[in-house]
Amino acid sequence: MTQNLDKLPADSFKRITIDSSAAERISKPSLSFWQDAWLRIRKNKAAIVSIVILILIILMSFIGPMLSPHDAETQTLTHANLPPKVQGFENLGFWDGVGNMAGTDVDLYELKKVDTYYWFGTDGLGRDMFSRVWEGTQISLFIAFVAAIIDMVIGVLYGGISAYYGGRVDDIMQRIVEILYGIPNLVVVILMILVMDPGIMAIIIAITITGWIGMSRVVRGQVLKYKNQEFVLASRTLGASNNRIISKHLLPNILGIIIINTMFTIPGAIFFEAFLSFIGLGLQPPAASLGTLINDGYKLIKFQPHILMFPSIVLSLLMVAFNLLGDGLRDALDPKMKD
Amino acid sequence: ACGKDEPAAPAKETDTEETTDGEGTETETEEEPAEGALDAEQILNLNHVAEIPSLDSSIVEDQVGFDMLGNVNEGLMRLDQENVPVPAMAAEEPTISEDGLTYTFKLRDAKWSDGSPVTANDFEYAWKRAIDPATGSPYGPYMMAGVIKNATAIGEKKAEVADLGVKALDEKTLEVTLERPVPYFISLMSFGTFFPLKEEFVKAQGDKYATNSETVLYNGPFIMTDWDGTGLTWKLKKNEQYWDAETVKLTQINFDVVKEVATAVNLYTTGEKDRTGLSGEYAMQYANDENLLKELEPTIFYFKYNQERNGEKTALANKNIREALAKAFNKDDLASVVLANGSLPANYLVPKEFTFTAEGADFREVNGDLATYNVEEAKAAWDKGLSELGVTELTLEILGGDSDLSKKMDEYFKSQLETNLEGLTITLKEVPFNVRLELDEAQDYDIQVSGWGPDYQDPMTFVDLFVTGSSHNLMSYSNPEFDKLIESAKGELALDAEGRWNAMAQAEKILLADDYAIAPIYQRGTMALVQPYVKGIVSHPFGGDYSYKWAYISGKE
Amino acid sequence: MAKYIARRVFYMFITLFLIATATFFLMKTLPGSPIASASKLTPDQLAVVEAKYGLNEPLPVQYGKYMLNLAQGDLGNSFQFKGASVTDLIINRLGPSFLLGAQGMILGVLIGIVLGMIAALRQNTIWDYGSTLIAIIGISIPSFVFATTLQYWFGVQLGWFPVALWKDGWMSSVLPSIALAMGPLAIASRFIRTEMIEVLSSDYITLARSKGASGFEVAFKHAFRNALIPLVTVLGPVAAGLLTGSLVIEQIFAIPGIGEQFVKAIMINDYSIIMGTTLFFSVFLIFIILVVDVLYGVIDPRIRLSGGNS
Amino acid sequence: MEKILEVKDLQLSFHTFAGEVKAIRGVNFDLQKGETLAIVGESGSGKSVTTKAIMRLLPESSSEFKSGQILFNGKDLTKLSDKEMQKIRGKDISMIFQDPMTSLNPTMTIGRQITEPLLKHQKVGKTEAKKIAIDLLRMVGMPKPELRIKQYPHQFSGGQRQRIVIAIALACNPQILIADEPTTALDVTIQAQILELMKDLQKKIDTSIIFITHDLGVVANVADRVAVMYGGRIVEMGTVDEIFYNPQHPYTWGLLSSMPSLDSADEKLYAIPGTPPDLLDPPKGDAFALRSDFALAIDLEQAPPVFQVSDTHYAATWLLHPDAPQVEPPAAIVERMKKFPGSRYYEGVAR
Amino acid sequence: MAEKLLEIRNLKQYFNEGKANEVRAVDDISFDIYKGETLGLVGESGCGKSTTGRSIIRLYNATDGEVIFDGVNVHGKKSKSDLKIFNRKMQMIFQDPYASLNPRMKVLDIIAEGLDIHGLTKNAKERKDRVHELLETVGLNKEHANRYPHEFSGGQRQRLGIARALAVDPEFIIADEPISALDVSIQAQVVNLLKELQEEKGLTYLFIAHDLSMVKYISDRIGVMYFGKLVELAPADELYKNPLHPYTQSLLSAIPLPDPNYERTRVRKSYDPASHNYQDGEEIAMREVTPGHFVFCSEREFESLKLTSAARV
Ligand SMILES: Nc1ncnc2c1ncn2[C@@H]1O[C@H](COP(=O)(O)OP(=O)(O)OP(=O)(O)O)[C@@H](O)[C@H]1O
Ligand SMILES: Nc1ncnc2c1ncn2[C@@H]1O[C@H](COP(=O)(O)OP(=O)(O)OP(=O)(O)O)[C@@H](O)[C@H]1O
Ligand SMILES: [Mg+2]
Ligand SMILES: [Mg+2]
Repeated sequence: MTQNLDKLPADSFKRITIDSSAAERISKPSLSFWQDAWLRIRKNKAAIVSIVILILIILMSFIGPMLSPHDAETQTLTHANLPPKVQGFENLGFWDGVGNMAGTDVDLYELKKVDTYYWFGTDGLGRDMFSRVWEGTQISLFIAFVAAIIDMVIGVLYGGISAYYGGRVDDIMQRIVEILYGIPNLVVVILMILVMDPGIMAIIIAITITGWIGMSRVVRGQVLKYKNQEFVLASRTLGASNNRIISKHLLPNILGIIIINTMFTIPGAIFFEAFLSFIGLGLQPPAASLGTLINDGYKLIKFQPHILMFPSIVLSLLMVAFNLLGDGLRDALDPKMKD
Repeated sequence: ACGKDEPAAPAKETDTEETTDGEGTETETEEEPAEGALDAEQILNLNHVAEIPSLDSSIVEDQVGFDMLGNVNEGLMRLDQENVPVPAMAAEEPTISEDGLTYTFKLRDAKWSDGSPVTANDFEYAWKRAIDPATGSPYGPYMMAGVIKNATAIGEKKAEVADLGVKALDEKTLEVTLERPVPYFISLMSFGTFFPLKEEFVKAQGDKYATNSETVLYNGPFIMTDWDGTGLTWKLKKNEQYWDAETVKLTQINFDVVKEVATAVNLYTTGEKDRTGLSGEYAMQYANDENLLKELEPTIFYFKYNQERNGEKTALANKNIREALAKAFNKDDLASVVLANGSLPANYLVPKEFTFTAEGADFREVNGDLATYNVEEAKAAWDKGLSELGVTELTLEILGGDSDLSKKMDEYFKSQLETNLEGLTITLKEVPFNVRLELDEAQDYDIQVSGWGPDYQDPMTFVDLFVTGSSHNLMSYSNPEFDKLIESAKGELALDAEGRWNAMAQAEKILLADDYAIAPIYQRGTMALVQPYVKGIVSHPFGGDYSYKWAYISGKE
Repeated sequence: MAKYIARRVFYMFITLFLIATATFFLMKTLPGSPIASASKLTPDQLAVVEAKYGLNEPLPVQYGKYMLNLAQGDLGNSFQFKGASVTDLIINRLGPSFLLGAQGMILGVLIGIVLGMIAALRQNTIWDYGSTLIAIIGISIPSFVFATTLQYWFGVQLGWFPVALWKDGWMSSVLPSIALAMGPLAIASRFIRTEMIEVLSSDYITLARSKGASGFEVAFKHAFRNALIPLVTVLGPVAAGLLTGSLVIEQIFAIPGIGEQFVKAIMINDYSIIMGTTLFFSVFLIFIILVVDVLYGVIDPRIRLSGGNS
Repeated sequence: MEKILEVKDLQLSFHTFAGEVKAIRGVNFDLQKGETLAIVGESGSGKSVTTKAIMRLLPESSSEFKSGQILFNGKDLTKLSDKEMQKIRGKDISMIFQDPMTSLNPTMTIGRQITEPLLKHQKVGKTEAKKIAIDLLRMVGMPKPELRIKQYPHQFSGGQRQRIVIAIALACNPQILIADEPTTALDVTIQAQILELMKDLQKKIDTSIIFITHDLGVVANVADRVAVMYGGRIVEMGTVDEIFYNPQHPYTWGLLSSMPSLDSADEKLYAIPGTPPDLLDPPKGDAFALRSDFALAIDLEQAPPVFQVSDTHYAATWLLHPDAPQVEPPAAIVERMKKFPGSRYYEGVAR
Repeated sequence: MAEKLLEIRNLKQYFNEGKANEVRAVDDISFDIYKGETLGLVGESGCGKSTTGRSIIRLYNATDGEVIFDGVNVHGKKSKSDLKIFNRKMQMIFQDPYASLNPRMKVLDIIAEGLDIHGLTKNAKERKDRVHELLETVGLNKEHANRYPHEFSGGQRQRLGIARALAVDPEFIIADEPISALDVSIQAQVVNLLKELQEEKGLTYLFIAHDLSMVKYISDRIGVMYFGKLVELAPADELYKNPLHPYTQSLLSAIPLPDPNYERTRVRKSYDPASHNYQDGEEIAMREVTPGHFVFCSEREFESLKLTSAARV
């Protein structure tokens, strides 16, 4: 009331008619759920950094072996056990090819008369670790992705069917899960690997044999939650078929959770593969995964740390990135967490 | 004992890599220590790679078991510091009949750890128990068959256990009848399976016999304590009842099972353990360590070429192919870079430093190197072989062990062979040991990396493997000439040391250099870190790996 | 409640029966023989040894006998350890495994809860990022690398704890427990963080604050217990995860535990030990799940009184 | 009458990932001792935020206090430390929330939840506190309080839980009770009980109540004075009769005429068109203009000042400006105005 | 009276039948709905209103009883095509404007869902036009078609729900508390819309609500439910003026009205089910006290109710 009301022009007080439809206008730009989620993720620095790291690692797992002048398989025994050496770093005191030889530090490249560069050094058979690390990454990722996808498919189907059809079906299917849940998965995994011909497939099957249970529980919970939501009921009153309800209503809504869960299965699978390597059930050479590389390397930690270090760094980066991305996605996609 | 065929020897695990067992110093031949040099505390701290599965001499079939058995019990003979069999429970060398078939042992006055005397009957009982099918002894029939009279027949149920060629003539006299003359029979007497068992005690214990340290009787240099039958820890204590107790200096040995080499090395570093075996990776890292001890074992690794798979001849039935493969990989690099654990490249089957003539000449001097690495010859043979087979490409599978070292080695073979032999593709199959056995049994492989350690101290333990129809010749190799040579060495030449020696050498040559039936790879070496104050541990080529009877601590304080 | 537990126990037996059956047949399809010296023996000799262990009988008979013995609580004798009963073996080795598992779990869960609380209460600050990072690193480094590193630094270099072996009483359990704790730590901290954040935004927390409760009281008196409830549900799987860890940790620290024995038994086809430990692991796991469910009721009054009908 | 609370020019924003939400854009009101002030307004108009701001319960990380004062007995609450504020919460000012199902801690016995503020703010021992808690429960009409005090929230029905929440809020005889839609989630019959209970208790302990609701029926029942909020502002404020029988703001008109009365005939309800303003980007001028049938040109330019209608009655609409044209309110409003002495349409004794 | 569109005969809907936690959500109720009318259903939370609605539209399989729609029993066995026809004739509007629209679908697809399922439009253009038309019918415009539900306010969403139901041209709509989640100022939008549509298209409604003033405004007749039973059914005005069942009386007396003067004098009655004092063997049923006014009562009560009603007239 401090304003000077007298100064207002007379026509200020003309009555105007407002188009009532204007009142219904939505001024905000239209954002789909996914666009909205993306906006949220974009605000999450950790998730963005993780995405970048993952993209880089995945890219490198394909082009890495090509970047290096040495391929992953060639064994040059005279070049065995060389530490990393990178062009341009020779004088900086690291990455200069100096390594520990039976307790003393020497320039191993000079000693062995090697005039090429191994960026990540070489292993005991003189193979280029740079190429091997990236190829190992590729295989680890492959195992993890395939395992995660299989887990996802089985888990979604099982959980979905159990929850959607409910009643007896659900009862029986859940009893089965309850029983499976009581089986120590490690035991099954090991037995399965031994029973099958060793190799990538065996590992993937072993990882997925009980791995899908987690996903199925999550999916079941979600489907139970959504199947009685009013929008699904609405669709049913319109006469929608089960297929339609599942594909148009349920799946799109639980997709977020499925993705989040998968983001946590992938690192789990990568990790489990590494564990299998440790107990001697990992990949068969010459195939190498991050797990087998780390397993080879951890014994050399004292004198040839590079053999452990690089695959470990990549593995840890993958683990951290997938987990942070998973967290980020959960914050962005899971409405429970929305503020 | 190695490799798949790991026969006899107390299974020193067959795998290349079990280098950890490198406990033990090379036959240290030091003389009795001057009393003054002994430390007051004579306690040794050691680790082992595996638990003791059993201490029952009839049942033992593994490396650790035989190793412990050899220190807590004793047979008629014991390998001395030079690995020569010397009388132990026997008071003196046995008398041998003209035909070489009857051995008569006089026993010395020795006691069991419960104070009762060791009698000839204890031997008769033990041996008969070992051959009795009801016992289910794996080594009894294996060691006795073809050696002790009627052992084979008992196994085939054609004779009674009582008919076994062993008899206690009186309390202190044991008579052994052989099936045929066996020149190395004396050395067998140091093998665990032939150790005595006190019948009364064993029967009293029943099923519980030797399932923990309380339910065994000891007659060796040490007794075992604190072993619960499955645990990771146990102790050996000096056996005061032992006939030669005054030679034994150690009062106690503490054993712990440490399966991770890294852990074992760490324990050694902190001084908790006095010795640790090293695997290749660690051997490399400690190459210049002054306490590094290298040993050469009489264990040989070789490619076994399967000539017939699923009833069909394989490409390996072609001699040229076998030759090519045998010569196409660099064994020197393999031994020095890939294995890097003191192993030697092997161009032979019968190991170096294993058997000697009476004059002390190594068996190896007879044949020298056979089938050495030679890329030119390999290529030539390869081309010839391929054209004989009418193909330009071959894919072969290498069946190997699943240890890290085996895997690394297999990768090396793959790379070498594929590089040197054009048109060859190698696939690798790496499986646990007992799976390998099964595949071997079924002859379901192309090339197998096999290993063998001796069961007794004679070249025969190696060459005998490949006679036609041998249960170890699971590769369809057969050469009548070879068979004849072995047969004669076992038969008519049994008592002719030199003729026999030459026949075996001839056989080895046929096997390796004419037929290329197998391709030797390397003779295993082991490396261990040993604290300098540990002295006098003796390592043996077969039977138990180490004797601590003469070991002592000097200079620890 | 009693009825609920009875029902669960009934399921437990079905589960165990199925596990025993599945393991039995799976195991029999494993390549290889449990008799270590098999290759040295002639078929006749082998047959004798096999007969001793009952391996020569038809599979269904072997199965029937096994199940019969099992019903009487007899897990049979080990192949590897001649004459040793599997039951004794497991009992002998239970102590260390249990101590490590329990310590690892408690340590991990406690630290995890603390980290999770810090992260939730200081959401989106450096504290949050720091504790999240610790948690993630905990599950990012393979346990064998982590354990070896611990052993080297705290055992060899600093000498604070025994390098390995089960000899120095409780001190021997410190490093292995820490190594085992990483998994539970990571899971607990992330669970608690998520739950705390959610609980802190719930109405009853606002009500508590409107009563004048301080930040501390709100976090610990009101929010904490509610945030704990979902964590309890994952403790079962976490405990199962410890089994995985124990294989590695026990081997690296040379500890006479159950896990350490398991892989070896599989590799050498020691059927009795495989069966025995598998069943033991299953019983343990099912038991933990049951305990967790009961615990769940204790922590959450809503479940306690309505009785379980899940 | 004595003012115990005075909110002056309160402005408050939230920072969300989408931008700044200007939730409160200049709110002024006061509260007298012993009175009930109802705040009505549509969803999102800032009712809850206003009261939470008084209690300082807004999330510190995302909310920003822009300006203004909240004077409680002359003390500016915005200036207090957390510690000092904790002493006021639950003791001098307490609160009841909308959803009785979620506002009790599921893992704590209700006894502990009731005694918590007692133990905290009043120097009483545990047994004493328990006695008081039982009395409180009895006071809010809970049967067998001695037994029920040991039970957990899930063992109570919605109406009972809301009684418990009220008991908690009244435990320390607060000077101000803020009730944020305390009955919205309840059935009408239970709502009626709760409202009666609150009125009874208010008489007993002479507390002032800020009562937030959507429901004009409830307002008519409980309020002494009413504040109507729209778009983060109070657009009209007056005694309950002034608001119901002589409303001045077009939004209030809309609100009142959109409710059918039990005796209203079949004619169409008046509906406020459109949707509430987006506080991320509040419209220029009068936030309600776009939805109003009585918009003036100036509404789109300049936010209206607050005009005083009577001693107790204020409204922020340009329609009250002397230059503004006389407009005819909706029929239902005219009906109402007919009952109010002093209004244009009063049909009683002429002015 | 007009023609019966729907007859509900002894409808029962039990959940978890036979188990300890059995809930008799709808316990033997019967009523008719006439073509073109709005039947309101009120009662306190959990009394079975929604369940009644959902059983009628076959979202639940009724435990017992019949729902006869246009002469056909809805719960009888049906072919797929019969079901489809039925699905078009009967539609539902839901309570929660947030939960009733699939957050992952665009408005266009939400509204067109019925069109798609029943193949009512031939091509994409026609489909779009129809959706635009429907949007306009409910007072929105075609720009809204490409947006997602979360961008709309509650009232707008509720109107989207109505548009979706209208898409298949139903004859009968069950509106399950369509306004109770809405802001007061918005409720009128929806109620007006429903009324308009009814006039335009001759729709029949079952209007479920738990507050009475709106129900009275929109309904021709009102049923009052209490714990799974229908306790009173009467024309709207009659029910208000002359509530007979004590529960109805209590319900009516509890509603606050936006009129301070009225509120100052309103007296609340409370209902105690024990007050009926039903004896064993007494048959309690719906009885028509005055024409069109049914009350759930015993014979004894019926007589006295008849007397008091007669006295009033
Ligand atoms: N924590 C928060 N973060 C961001 N925005 C918020 C927050 N709390 C409230 N708002 C916004 O502030 C505005 C006012 O909200 P407020 O809760 O006060 O509305 P209200 O009038 O209480 O509505 P209702 O009747 O729905 O309770 C809304 O636009 C809301 O979105
Ligand atoms: N699927 C179901 N399973 C078990 N019980 C149910 C189910 N659906 C509803 N009920 C129960 O049936 C009773 C009636 O529920 P209904 O939803 O019909 O009530 P309502 O009158 O619509 O209540 P409101 O006003 O809260 O919507 C309630 O006690 C409810 O808990
Ligand atoms: Mg609010
Ligand atoms: Mg309902």
